[in-house]
Amino acid sequence: MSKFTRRGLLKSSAVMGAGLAMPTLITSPVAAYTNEPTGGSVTLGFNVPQTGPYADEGSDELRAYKLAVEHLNGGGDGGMMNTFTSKALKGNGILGKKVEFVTGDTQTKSDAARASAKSMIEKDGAIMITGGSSSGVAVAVQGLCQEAGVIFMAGLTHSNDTTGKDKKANGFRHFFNGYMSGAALAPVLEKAYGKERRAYHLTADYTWGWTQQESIQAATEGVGWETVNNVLTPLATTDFSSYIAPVLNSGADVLVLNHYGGNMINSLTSAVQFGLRDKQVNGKNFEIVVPLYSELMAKGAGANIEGVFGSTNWSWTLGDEGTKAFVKSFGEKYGFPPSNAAQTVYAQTLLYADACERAGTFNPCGIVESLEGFEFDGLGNGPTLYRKEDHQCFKDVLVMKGKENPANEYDALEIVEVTPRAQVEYAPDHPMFAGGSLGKCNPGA
Amino acid sequence: MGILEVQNVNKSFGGLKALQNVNLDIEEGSIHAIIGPNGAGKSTLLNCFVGKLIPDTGTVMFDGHSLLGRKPHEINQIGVSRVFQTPEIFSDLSVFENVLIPCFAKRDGAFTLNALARVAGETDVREKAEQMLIDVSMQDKKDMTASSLSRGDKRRLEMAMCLSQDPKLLLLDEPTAGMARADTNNTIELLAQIQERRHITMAVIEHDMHVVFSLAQKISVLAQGTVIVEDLPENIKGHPKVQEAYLGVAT
Amino acid sequence: MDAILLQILNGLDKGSAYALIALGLTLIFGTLGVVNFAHGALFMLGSFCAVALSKIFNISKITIDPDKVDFLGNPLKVKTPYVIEWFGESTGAAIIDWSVPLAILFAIPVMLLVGYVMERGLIKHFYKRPHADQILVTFGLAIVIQEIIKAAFGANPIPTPAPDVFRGSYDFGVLLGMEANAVIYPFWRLIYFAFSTVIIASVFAFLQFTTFGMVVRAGMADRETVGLLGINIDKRFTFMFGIAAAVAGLAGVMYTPINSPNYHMGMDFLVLSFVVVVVGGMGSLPGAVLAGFLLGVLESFASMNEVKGFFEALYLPSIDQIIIYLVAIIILLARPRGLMGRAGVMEE
Amino acid sequence: MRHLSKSDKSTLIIVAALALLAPFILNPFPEGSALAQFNAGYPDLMQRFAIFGILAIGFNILFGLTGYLSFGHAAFLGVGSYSAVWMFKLLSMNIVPAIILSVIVAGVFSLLIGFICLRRSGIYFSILTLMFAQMSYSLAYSVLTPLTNGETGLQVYNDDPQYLMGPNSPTVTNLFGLEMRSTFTLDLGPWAFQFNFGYYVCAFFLLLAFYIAIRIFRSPFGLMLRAIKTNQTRLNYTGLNSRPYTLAAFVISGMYAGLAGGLMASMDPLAGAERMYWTASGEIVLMTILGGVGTLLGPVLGAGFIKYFENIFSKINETVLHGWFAFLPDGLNDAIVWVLHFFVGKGWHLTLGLLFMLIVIFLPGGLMEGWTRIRNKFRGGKDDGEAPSPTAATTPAE
Repeated sequence: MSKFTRRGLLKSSAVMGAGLAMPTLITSPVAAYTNEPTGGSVTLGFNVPQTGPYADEGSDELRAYKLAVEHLNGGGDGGMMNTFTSKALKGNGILGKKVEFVTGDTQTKSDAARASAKSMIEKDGAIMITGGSSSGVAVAVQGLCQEAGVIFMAGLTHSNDTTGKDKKANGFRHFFNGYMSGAALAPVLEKAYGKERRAYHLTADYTWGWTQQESIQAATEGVGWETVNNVLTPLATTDFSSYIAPVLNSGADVLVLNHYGGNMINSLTSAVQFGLRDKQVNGKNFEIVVPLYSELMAKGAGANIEGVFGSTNWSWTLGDEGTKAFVKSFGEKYGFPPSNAAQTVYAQTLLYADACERAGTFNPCGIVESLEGFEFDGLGNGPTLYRKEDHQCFKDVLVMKGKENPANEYDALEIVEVTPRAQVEYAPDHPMFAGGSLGKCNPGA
Repeated sequence: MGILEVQNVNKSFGGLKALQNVNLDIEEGSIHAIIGPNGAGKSTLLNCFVGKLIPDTGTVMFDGHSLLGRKPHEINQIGVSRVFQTPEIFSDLSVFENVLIPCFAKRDGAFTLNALARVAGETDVREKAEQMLIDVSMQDKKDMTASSLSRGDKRRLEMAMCLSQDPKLLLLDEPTAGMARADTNNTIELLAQIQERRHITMAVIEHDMHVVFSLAQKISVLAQGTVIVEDLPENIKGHPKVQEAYLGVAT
Repeated sequence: MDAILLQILNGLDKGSAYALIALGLTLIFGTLGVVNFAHGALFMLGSFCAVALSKIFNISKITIDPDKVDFLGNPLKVKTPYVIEWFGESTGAAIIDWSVPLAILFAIPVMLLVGYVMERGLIKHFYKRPHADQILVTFGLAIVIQEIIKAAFGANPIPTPAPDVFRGSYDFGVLLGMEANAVIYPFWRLIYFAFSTVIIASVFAFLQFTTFGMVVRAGMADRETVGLLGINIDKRFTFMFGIAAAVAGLAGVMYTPINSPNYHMGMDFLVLSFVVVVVGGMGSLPGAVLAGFLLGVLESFASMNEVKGFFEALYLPSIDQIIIYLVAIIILLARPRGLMGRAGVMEE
Repeated sequence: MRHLSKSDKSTLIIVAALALLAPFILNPFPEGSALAQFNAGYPDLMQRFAIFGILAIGFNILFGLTGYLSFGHAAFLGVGSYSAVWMFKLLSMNIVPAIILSVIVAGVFSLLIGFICLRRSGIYFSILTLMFAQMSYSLAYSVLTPLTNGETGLQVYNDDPQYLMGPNSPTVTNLFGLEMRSTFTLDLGPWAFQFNFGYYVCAFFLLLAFYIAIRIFRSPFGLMLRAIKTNQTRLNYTGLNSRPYTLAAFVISGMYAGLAGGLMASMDPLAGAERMYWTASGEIVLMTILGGVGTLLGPVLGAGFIKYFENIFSKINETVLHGWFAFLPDGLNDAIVWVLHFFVGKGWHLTLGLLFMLIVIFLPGGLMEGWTRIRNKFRGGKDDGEAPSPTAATTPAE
């Protein structure tokens, strides 16, 4: 299968029309919007970390993207396209054009991510960019797409800012955020550990860490907990022992780890090594909470996560039809169940394609219009709304717990509660999301 | 009054007295050799001249300036140039560039932002550098990389670099160390020529008696940290104290 | 009081890791004069010796359990590690449980070999090259080693816990008559500290008291003279490269239970270990060890809430991010060649 | 121009021609073809070639001439970017004030850091610069977030003051109205050549930077810097204090880095803290050594080499590979793709690492030495002053 981009097709036909013998000068026709597809295919850009600490997460996202493209083009068993409430997608690509894709490496760095997104837009003619596994990257690429006039469907990004102060008209987030984690976790924590708790926060010292900590503190204080201390830890920390050591003497009886990825694995491992979970403080068992979980983090932390509460966007262990269909097609293709990062990017791809179909165009402004306020179901998260005001999806949030005796490495987390959507909703002008504005959709060109 | 005056210099390292009450007086325009057996304190004395070591007591005056504790570039700026035991040249640069650098330094003095804008090879400086190479008969090796020169040529180049700054005093630290006989003789000849032509004061610290007696107009003999004899070469030759210091004959 | 005691423990523990890595770096630099940017990768390789061994122990026989189903509804494949098959439930499980300590035995020959091959195959050709070239080639090598490990084991950290008996922590506070839980410290970290101390002491003893070591030390001070005595110093230096690799590897093996190893952990340590070496003074083994412990303790103290609070009051928040660098800069400005460096080493 | 020697003039002209024609040269493969993957002639990458070229040229003035190996140069790049973005936020999207400020700020910053670090030499200097850069990175990522916007990176928001913005001013980066992103596409047969205004702005600065570098290399100042590298003792005994010279070189190369940073922000108005991370500094060192330390053209080549790999090889995925070898029988196709996939896409680091090793082992003088060798083979060994510096080339690998 040789890679024929729509541009190549256009040009070869143009040349034939003009006669092959003479060298011909043709300037590009004026497009209505950036990278308007004119051939028989449409190119999507999958921008995920392929090197660096989140490379495995990136690989998992790529698997899901490939599966989505296969399904969109009518291959495989159709996955969640069959359970999706919108029936606009027909398995013949998008708007009759075959879906092709290009991939890039974000390296989990804003600069590299933008370079790779730019090359997809400028060189490969990508009409939509999606992916990412950190908020810094998501916000940076979202800004770029807004300027370039293409749609950005965010991958894994949990910071409030993505759809808060850094929201953009061309950007959409399916994944949940720090506020939702807090809102979902607090009641479960209250039920499990009681009202009389004193929390000690360790927080990664950068934007995501701060917003998450703020969200969790507000939510837990809302159910009566007290916050003893919040200690900021440098991003580059690998050994958290010196931050963990003073926790036990601080009078706190819960440790909240606002860390992600390698930071979280290391801080949790240290906390367990110090035997915090075997101790009694204030007459209660000492507990640890990790507000944001991912399957890969759970795998990296191993047995240390047993009994630790956290939240995720989705889990393959859910029982709804959409989830079942997705897990089946993913599992049969790759041999293991998908992660929640995989699910969110798969859903984002389908949502984008569906919006194009419903709008009848690839024009970003048309897509923005058809995604804004869009209500759907069947993509694994129950009834979901793409809110018009901030382009954030509202759906149920899962509260998870590390399993005591996992049957295998994919079974490390179990669902404690599916927090209903109503409980995690907030006003668009909530102070944690204040500042910034969507602006106007930009079709570029 | 000499151009370099050393008075009552003492220096000890821990218990070891490296220099004891050293007095020297080097006359302007002369070649003055300082000799002595190994461990006599020659290097220590030299290091006191160039500011690397500060004597415990005593003074080292050059042309009315104290040399004590000065940095190398300051010592050079008041007119002292130095030839090292192993030639210190810019071995990665060409022979011509090696000479060009001291010529520029002589003309422009210390760094100024102005230097940034200047262009290499301005004619007056180039001509001077060419002349310096002719003086040491190295004009044909102008474009060679300095590191590829023979030991003797490296020494010549170093001499040319020192001379291009028109120093008042040239310090020579074993200038023929490690040289073949032919190179040694060439170097002696070169030094003699320079002395004849330019009347530069030279202080030679040397091991090799052949060199010393062919060149020096005055010789100081250093032994166990003190100057035991200071005299004309012909008087040094058979001096019993010198023989004792070198041969270790007990008295 | 208890907080200070805790941070001293922490500092010594961290410091022992820094010291071990810096020791290896200095050994290579001191003997061979090579700046080895791949040293972090050797540390990482050591960790992955432990990971590999635990994976080997977990190689399983797969049987189909027709009564149960997996997540796709297919019959469940049950995995039984061969070691359990062969040695029975309890012995087999114990072997798997003890894979980290056992990996020490596995890592020593592996790392010696890696070190030997690296020196003979690559580093040897770079003795006379500029340090910049050495940095470039060893950095390239580090990337290659990393990427091979990434291709084989993935990018995600792999948990490799210590044996069960070493889990949990020891209550020092009770020992000192304080109340319970005042000063607790994990067993495995105590073992790591003890282990590092023993390794450091052995390296010094080896260099100090064996003839081999004395020749190496003499060679470090003056390579030419030792060569003139008719001793084949190169062979010994190759061996020292192997030793340095093994020291880095052992540091890595023992570190696995503290933090789940991943393929880029070497790079995380690299910058810091160079800072340690330079603060200690290029080429000085005692300097490297001293600086390792010093910076470790310092880092721990800087992360204390009281210290952070004090600096925040001075409008210097997040002092723990930069304290090591700040102190290192001050040391280098006050002492031109670090704590114990010799003149003329890598100053050109 | 009139001060340049003949060979320097021709080098400059060649570089100018290459820069001007880059959209053609970098796009040799027709668009539909399988090899189009290797085309590098799109605006973003061409801009990066020029920007990192400037950075490496500047670094080479310090490292190539004086031999002082700074491991913290990325800090100046970062500082330059931040200042440029602040100018966009405060004034307008015109790149002129942004670039001026970024050069000035980077110059002041490097004067400060250089003043302290240059008290030491050799590896002590390298580690000091490394530590300063790491501190800058850590602080920019966290504490200085109000100034740098931390993790996300500093960017321009709609509600920024932008005091010089008129009602009709462009909202994207521009040079007095000419937008950086405006691109003219020339379709010539199956080829599409993109001429981007931003790229030509970068190319202009590259040429300017290159010209200044030639002037510095050939000036007495440059000679003194080379003298510092080869023998500081002799230079001191020539009556010169080397510190002001090294400091001037450090500041100049810091300003080059600032210019690169300013341009980077001008092409893409976002400044991330990762720009200052030590690996970014390391990358600059690698570019310079890879291209050829102390040569004029080498650093530009090295910069292009690394950026090419980062942007082109990382985008080759298995689907693309399968496409290339589709003509082979299935089994063979899969086997080849399986082998190759370790080296491209997510494995591009591996290829880069292997190439570093190969080049430094077999071409001690970097790419420029390779070039000289090839040329000598054809021309029978004439050298016109662009050979790698002798230090780098004296000892072959074995």
